[in-house]
Amino acid sequence: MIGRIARVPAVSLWLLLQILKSTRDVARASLTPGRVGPPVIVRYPLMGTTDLQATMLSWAITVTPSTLVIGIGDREIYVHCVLGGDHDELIAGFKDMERRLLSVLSSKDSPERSRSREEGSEQ
Amino acid sequence: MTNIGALLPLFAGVPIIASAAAVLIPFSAIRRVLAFAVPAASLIGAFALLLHLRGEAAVAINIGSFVPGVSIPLVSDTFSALMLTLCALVTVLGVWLSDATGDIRRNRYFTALTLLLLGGVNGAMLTGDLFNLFVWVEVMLLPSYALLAMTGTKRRISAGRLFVIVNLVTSTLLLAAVGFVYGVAGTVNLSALAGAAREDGRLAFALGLVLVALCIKAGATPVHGWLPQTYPHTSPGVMALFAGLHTKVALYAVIRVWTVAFDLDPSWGWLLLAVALATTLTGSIASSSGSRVRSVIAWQMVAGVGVILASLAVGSTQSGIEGAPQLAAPLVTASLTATIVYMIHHMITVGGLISAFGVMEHHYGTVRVSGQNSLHGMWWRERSLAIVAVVLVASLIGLPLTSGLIGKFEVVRAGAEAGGWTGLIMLAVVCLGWFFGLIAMIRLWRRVMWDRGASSGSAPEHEDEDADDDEDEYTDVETESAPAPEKKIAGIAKGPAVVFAGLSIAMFFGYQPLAETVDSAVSGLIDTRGYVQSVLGSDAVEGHSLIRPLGGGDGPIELFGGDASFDGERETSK
Amino acid sequence: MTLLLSIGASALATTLAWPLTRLLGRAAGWPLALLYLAGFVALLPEASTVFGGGAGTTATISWVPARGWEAVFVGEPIGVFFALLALGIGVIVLIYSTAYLDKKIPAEAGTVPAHSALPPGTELAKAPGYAFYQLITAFTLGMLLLVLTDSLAVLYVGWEITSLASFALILSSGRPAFAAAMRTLAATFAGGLALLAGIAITWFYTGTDRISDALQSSVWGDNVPVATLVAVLVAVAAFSKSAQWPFHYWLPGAMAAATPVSAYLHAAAVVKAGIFLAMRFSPAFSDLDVWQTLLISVGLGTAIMAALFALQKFDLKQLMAYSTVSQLGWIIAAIGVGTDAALAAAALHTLAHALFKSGLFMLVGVVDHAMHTRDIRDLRKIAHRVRAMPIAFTATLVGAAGMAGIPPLLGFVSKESMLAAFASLDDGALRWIVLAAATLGAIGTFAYCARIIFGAFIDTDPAARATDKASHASHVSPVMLWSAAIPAIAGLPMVAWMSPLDSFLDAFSSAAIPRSDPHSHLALWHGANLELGITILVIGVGAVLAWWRRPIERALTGDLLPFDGAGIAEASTRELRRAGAAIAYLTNSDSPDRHLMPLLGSACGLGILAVFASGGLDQAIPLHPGLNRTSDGILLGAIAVAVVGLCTVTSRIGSVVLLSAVGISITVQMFSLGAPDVGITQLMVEAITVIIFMLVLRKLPPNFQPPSPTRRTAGIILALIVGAAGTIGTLLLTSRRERSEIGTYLFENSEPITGGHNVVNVILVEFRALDTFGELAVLGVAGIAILAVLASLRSEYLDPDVDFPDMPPEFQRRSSPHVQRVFADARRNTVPLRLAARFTVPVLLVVAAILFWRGHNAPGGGFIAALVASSAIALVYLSKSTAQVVSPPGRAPVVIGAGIGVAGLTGIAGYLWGTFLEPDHWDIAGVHLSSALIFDVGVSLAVLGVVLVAINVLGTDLMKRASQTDNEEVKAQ
Amino acid sequence: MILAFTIGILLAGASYLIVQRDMIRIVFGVTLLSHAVNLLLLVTGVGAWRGEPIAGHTSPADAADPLPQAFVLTAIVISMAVTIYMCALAVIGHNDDTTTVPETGEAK
Amino acid sequence: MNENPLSETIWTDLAVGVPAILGALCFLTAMVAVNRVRDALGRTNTMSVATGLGMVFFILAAFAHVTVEHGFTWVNLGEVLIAIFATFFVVTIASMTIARAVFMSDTPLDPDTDTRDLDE
Amino acid sequence: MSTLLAWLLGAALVIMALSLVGTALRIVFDRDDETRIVLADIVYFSALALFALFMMWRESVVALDVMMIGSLIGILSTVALARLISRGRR
Ligand code: NA
Ligand code: NA
Repeated sequence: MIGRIARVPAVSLWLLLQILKSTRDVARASLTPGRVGPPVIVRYPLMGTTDLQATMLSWAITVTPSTLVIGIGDREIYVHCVLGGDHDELIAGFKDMERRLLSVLSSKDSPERSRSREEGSEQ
Repeated sequence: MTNIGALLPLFAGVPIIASAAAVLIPFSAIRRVLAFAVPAASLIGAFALLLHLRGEAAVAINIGSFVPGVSIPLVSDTFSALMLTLCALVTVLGVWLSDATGDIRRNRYFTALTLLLLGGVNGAMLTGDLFNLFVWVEVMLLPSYALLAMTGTKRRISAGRLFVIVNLVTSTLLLAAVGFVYGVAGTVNLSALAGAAREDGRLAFALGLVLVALCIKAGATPVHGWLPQTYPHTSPGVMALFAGLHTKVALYAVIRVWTVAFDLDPSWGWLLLAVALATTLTGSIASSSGSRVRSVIAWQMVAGVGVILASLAVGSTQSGIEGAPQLAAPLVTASLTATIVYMIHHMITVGGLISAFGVMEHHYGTVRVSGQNSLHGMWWRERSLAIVAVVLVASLIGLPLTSGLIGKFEVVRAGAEAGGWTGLIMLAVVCLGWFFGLIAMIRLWRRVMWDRGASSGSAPEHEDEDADDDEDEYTDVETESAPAPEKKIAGIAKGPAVVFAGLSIAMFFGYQPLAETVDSAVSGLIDTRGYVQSVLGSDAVEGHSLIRPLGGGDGPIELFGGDASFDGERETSK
Repeated sequence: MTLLLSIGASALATTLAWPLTRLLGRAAGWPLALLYLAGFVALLPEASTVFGGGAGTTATISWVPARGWEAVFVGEPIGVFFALLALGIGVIVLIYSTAYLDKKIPAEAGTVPAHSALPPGTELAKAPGYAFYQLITAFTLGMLLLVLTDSLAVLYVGWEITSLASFALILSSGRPAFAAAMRTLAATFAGGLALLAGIAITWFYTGTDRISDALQSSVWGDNVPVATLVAVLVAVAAFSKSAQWPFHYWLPGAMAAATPVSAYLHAAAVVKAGIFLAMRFSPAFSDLDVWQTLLISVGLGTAIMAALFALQKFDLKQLMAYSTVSQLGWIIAAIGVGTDAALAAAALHTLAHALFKSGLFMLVGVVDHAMHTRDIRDLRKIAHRVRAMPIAFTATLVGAAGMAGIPPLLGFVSKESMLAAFASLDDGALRWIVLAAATLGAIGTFAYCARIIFGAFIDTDPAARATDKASHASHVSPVMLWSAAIPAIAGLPMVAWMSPLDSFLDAFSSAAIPRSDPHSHLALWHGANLELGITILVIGVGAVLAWWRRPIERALTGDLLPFDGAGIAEASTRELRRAGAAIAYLTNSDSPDRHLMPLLGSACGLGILAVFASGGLDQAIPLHPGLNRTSDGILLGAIAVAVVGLCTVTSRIGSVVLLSAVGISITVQMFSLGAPDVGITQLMVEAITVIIFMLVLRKLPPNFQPPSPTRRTAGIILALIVGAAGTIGTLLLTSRRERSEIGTYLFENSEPITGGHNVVNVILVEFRALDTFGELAVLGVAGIAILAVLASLRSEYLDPDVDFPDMPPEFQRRSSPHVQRVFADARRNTVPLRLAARFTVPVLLVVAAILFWRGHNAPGGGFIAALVASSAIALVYLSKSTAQVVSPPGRAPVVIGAGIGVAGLTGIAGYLWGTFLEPDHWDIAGVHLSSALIFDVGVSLAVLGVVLVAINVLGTDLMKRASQTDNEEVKAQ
Repeated sequence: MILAFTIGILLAGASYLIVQRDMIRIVFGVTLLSHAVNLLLLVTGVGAWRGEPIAGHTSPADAADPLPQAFVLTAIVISMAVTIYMCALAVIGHNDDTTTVPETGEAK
Repeated sequence: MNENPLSETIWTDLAVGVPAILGALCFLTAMVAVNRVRDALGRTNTMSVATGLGMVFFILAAFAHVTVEHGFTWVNLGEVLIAIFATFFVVTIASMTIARAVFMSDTPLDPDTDTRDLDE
Repeated sequence: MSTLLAWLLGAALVIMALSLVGTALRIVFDRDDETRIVLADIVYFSALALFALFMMWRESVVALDVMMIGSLIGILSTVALARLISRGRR
């Protein structure tokens, strides 16, 4: 528990960084000539199981400029990425993000954390 | 309590609290009792106030007992007490009519809305503050929006929309005008504005805009159309309430502002007169058409408003008079007398007509003057009520033994006092209006009273008229699509009409006490010092200008005639 | 006193008429006649005084002392004469009625079924119902008031009563009489208004309500325009009553009434009221050219015209009616001549006419009763009528001869006098024209009189001669016969006894022409003079015409004039209706534009007038310096763009967005004007209203209807005008003064007086708590209003069941079924929202509580707090996955009621320590508390209540369920 | 004075909208109208002084006139009440065209 | 009112001014981006630059300003934290609601959008 | 207020005004309701930002209150407008 709380600043900082980076990307894409995008809509299978986990991930994705959660299913979310990008890279990015969030949002021995560890090690 | 004025807020407060109670109380019987009891109490209170005011020019209360001029004053002189009495009376009778036609029983919130309406009316009649007047007008209007849209014909929603929009825009205009008054004068206290419109052209314009808004609310040309377009679509009881209260509140306020702030300014009288005469003609001519019984009456309301305003305006039309109250005293007196008397007469008569015809409409389930499924044969079927209606029709066109003749005499006296072309034109137009009114009433009489409809064997006369009638029946719950009921109108339902007609006749024979009261009201309107001093204290200087233009470096002007209480401490009236 | 006795007798008769009729049926006429007789007798002493040249008595009944309106009655020759006439003829008519009316009086007039089947023109009302005596006595009373009063007000009252009574009498004849009754009313009412105007002007210029004083005023001589105007008005009034051109049309129409009514109308009452008026006002106008010209030309013109009409008619009553019109024309013309002799002649003819005409009318009734017809064409089919009705024939002959002016009857004497009056005119040419016209009229009179005699009694169709139908004549009661015959033949003995009339006429004419010294000398023989010559000429030519009556009758068939009065009246009524419909059409729309355009127009119009016409706007006062800020400019730009967009977008959603843009800019502007409370309130109101708009717009079409080019153009013009007016108005009427003293006072004294630092809030709950009280009532009742209106509608209309649209096709196209399912899952997809709400709602509520508490000292207070709390409620509503009510059914009105009640009772509680709504302050445990805080609770409750109602009713199917289930509990919402 | 023009533009837009057919447009027009009047009321306090009228926080020389602000508060709330009511009227029958009569019935 | 102003230095100016400028730039970026992307979904996506990030900058600027002018108070800090929470968290979640509504509407997507995940 | 801060705030104001007007024009000229609703959010927060800027020039006792309340209720209009797009569907 204490460990999870201790991770909050780090995760927050990381998220802030993501936001700033992505803001820079959006600014660059829209302030320079050439096409913005093309966008891609990605189905991302959730690792987390609780409402809170899904909500927090969706929020984190959405608060990051250029990505936006447009729908939430039982075990999946749909993300609109305006700047486009490679499908699998995007999935991987979200997975990274979810893993970080889960490190705060769920206990070490919870199934989603273990699944996130497994999937992380696969990569 | 030494200051009887301290009780004035109850005229508005009690109905509003009772309205809240009516919202909360789940028992319809108690709500019904409230619906009658509160207006009756208001009537008694107003009458007591009227009696009290025989010894005093005016009573007032500065709400919250703050410094005069800062507080909102409620103030009553004979004129407002008279109007309060009449409005309460009309409300009692209107509620009676609504009860007889089932409005109260069918609508859970009818009582609450009606009582709030009464509270707003009373507040508007008592307030001595222009912004507060706006608030009371809104208090009066909001329940009216609902009352109009929840009772009556199928077109009531459409009419309700129109009513809301026009009244709302007018209220906003009123608010803007009040804003301008504050923008120029730095106060909206009517007593502080006494005579101010005559002294400052910009203030005259701002207050003129107030008058425009009020005239629109009263139904003056060219913004008269909403009235006949909406009133006939509500139920008879509600229309009786509206007819007696709404336009009259507006007229009351017009008279108040005109006498206090404009001091009957001759330089604007001609404009008011032109508007008034146009209103008279418009209303009376248009009342000869109309496919619904109550739209004819509604147009007559417009005409009546014209006559009332014309009576008021004609008192201010003699140009070149300095200090009108002194020099043209007979004219001003006659004019204000005519205004008030005709207004009283009109409240009674129109209320009665709506009651009489409304009960017929309700009972026989149709509102139409002609064509298939029209209201007809009332003379043969409902003789006693028809006779009452005849009395009221006679009253409307000013025939003897009714209040109509009294009103007519007073109006004519005002026109005669004015003399010259102004008086002549005013007399001519008003007489024409009455004549057209007669023609309209003849048509109503023939169609509603005399024609026996298709059942008499012969085809109804003048089938060619009213080809443009729109289809709308009075879809009352009990009588919907039912043929003429075998049962005749119950005696209790005729009550309001009978009382109104009785009042009209009583006003003819017993005009003397009313005339004395009106005289006292008029003297209060001419000499506004009593009104002003009751609000601002006895030191207040009449007609003292509040306007302090930029660069007018002659020191601060004493706001309220040097009232010492202005330096901070709350004045206690205890 | 005798005057009052006489009027009293008549009033008593009016009062007793109804019960007597119920009691005695038609025999009620006898006691009533007795009362009339009493009234007549009571008047005789007065008559003998005034006709003897003495001064009459005066009696006053108080009416409205405050106005100086008193019922003053005066014995004065003209009035007394007409009063005697009314009562005297009244006695005879009442007696006649006892036999004429049906034995069994029906309860209702005009309900006799047979009437509706009768051809037009047939007499309808032998059974006029209970009202008959009632109305005819009221009629007399009105006449007595009119002629005996010395008060202009009472004169008018009497005048209108006679109008009303005659209208009612005609009307009571039944349905077909309706049009005639209405024409009568319209004509006499119009005349009445002319009289009223005349009275008003007289009143003003003479300064008195007394007729006698007014007539002696010097105004009539000094101020010719005024005198002329009043003369014309009085003449018009007199013409209308006396059925002179152009009002002549109503009288013959009135023949639908019962015979006694006709007789009375024509002989003694309504039409004589006009004569009376002309005579009574004669002292004022006799020197006026316009009076003379008008009366003579209209009188004689009417006389000739009516004579022609009379020659044309077959219905004896109609013929009689036109004869009346023509005889009255003579009298009017004579009054117009204006000399004492002329007035005397007019009076004499009035008397003679009253006698012979009432008799003749009743005799027509007798003929009708006996022969069951009064149409000349039908009568001609009945032989031996003279033999059947000898007395009636004799009386009719005498009466008609009197009307024709044949010596030695009273009618001859009066006609000679009138001719003499015409001959005495100064102006040569005029004199001859008048005489020629009079001769023509007299010839016509002679001819139609002959037509009456021959038509009623003598002429018989050849085919009918052999039969003996007259023997089938019904029995006519002697009462009826003799009461009809006596006045008709009264002219004969009177001639033998004329000298008493001389003094009457002298008194009369000196009353009418004050400056004269008349010496009347009535006689049958005045020597061979012009008048006699005319009479001989008239009789000669008249006899020829009488001989040629059949050819003339044929020649005159058809319309004599291209139009008739009734037609004109009808056409003008139609035109009036058309004008009325046109006026009504202008505003006959529930669409607000028709009403709002003039509304805004008049407001701007006043502005234009104020600026250009009055010059009252003093522009020398400069604008206050330092009014502008950068922010104003930026916001102006934003607002301008948004407003223009709002006016042009056709999408409803787009316009909500733009409206919000305007709203939020306004909010910032309010903050920048230093109005934090206002700004926060506006911010909250914006948030709440957007939700309301959403709830409403989702049920409305996605796009507005594109305005028609006209509407668009009109709108743009209106917008430009109103916008300019608003700008100019603001520039002229604001920001040109120093601080208002009230504002300064409030700022400086709020804290010392109330302990509150936030001046605006202190104003709201203390200084101007009454405004706030009214405002919260408005707010609360808005919720009640919604409930009340929607509860009065059926659900299928309120919220029609439209098939909830399927998922948008584009969405379906781009998504697989699985994806569609995922997106359509509202519960799952609103999870984040609910989570957010779970955090936000408590925060909002705490914020609301703080704002409520601190309101007195910092921006906040009841309104703002309640609005913040409302937004929490709205958030709860929005974040749910299904549309659910946010408060239990029936709760919202309770909240509203409680809110208004709490505020109101706080007001009442003010009486405990002061007056209504007076605040009080307490320090409880070191905390400053104010009664204003309780008041503010009421304010908050009202706000909450209305938001609850709005969301529950507009946002859920609460009302629909209520009306479908008839669940009272739900319905209470 | 810039605000006069703001008021003018709001009034112009309001006038245009309130003479349109659709009730909702009219409601929007009325909303603009009340914005205009609310601004007008604030302007009547003379826009040269814009200090927030909080005693003890703002100097009297700088403070805005508090009375018009109280007026505006009252007016805002009233127009919110009426706006809500008008919206309820507009939605009846799912028809807000003021040139036609909405299909309505009466309660049983 | 806690009146404990900080002394104004260039650092206080920057503490107020820089977040303000940054916030304004966020809004500008959002405006441009919103104009550049081709569908409503894209606009929903890019606007969070302004509503999320830009607003936070402005809130910080305001907080800095108030603190500089009147001194630090815990109440102010609490208000600022609530405000940041509201814009950063709540408003972002609200934009997901919009995004879903936009996606479920008839609005066409940018035709170049890669939507293969939707076809499964 | 120091010159530097005035310049900074002035620049911020100009940028905000630009983006506000740009957004507003886009709302007016875009035919697409969904875009309009998205932009409405930007306008709303632009107004709050403008308020923040203005209040830095002129004292306001409610500066942070408004930022807080404005942010808290921002969700209301956003969700309400989203519901408009979906015509009430949740
Ligand atoms: Na994003
Ligand atoms: Na308003």
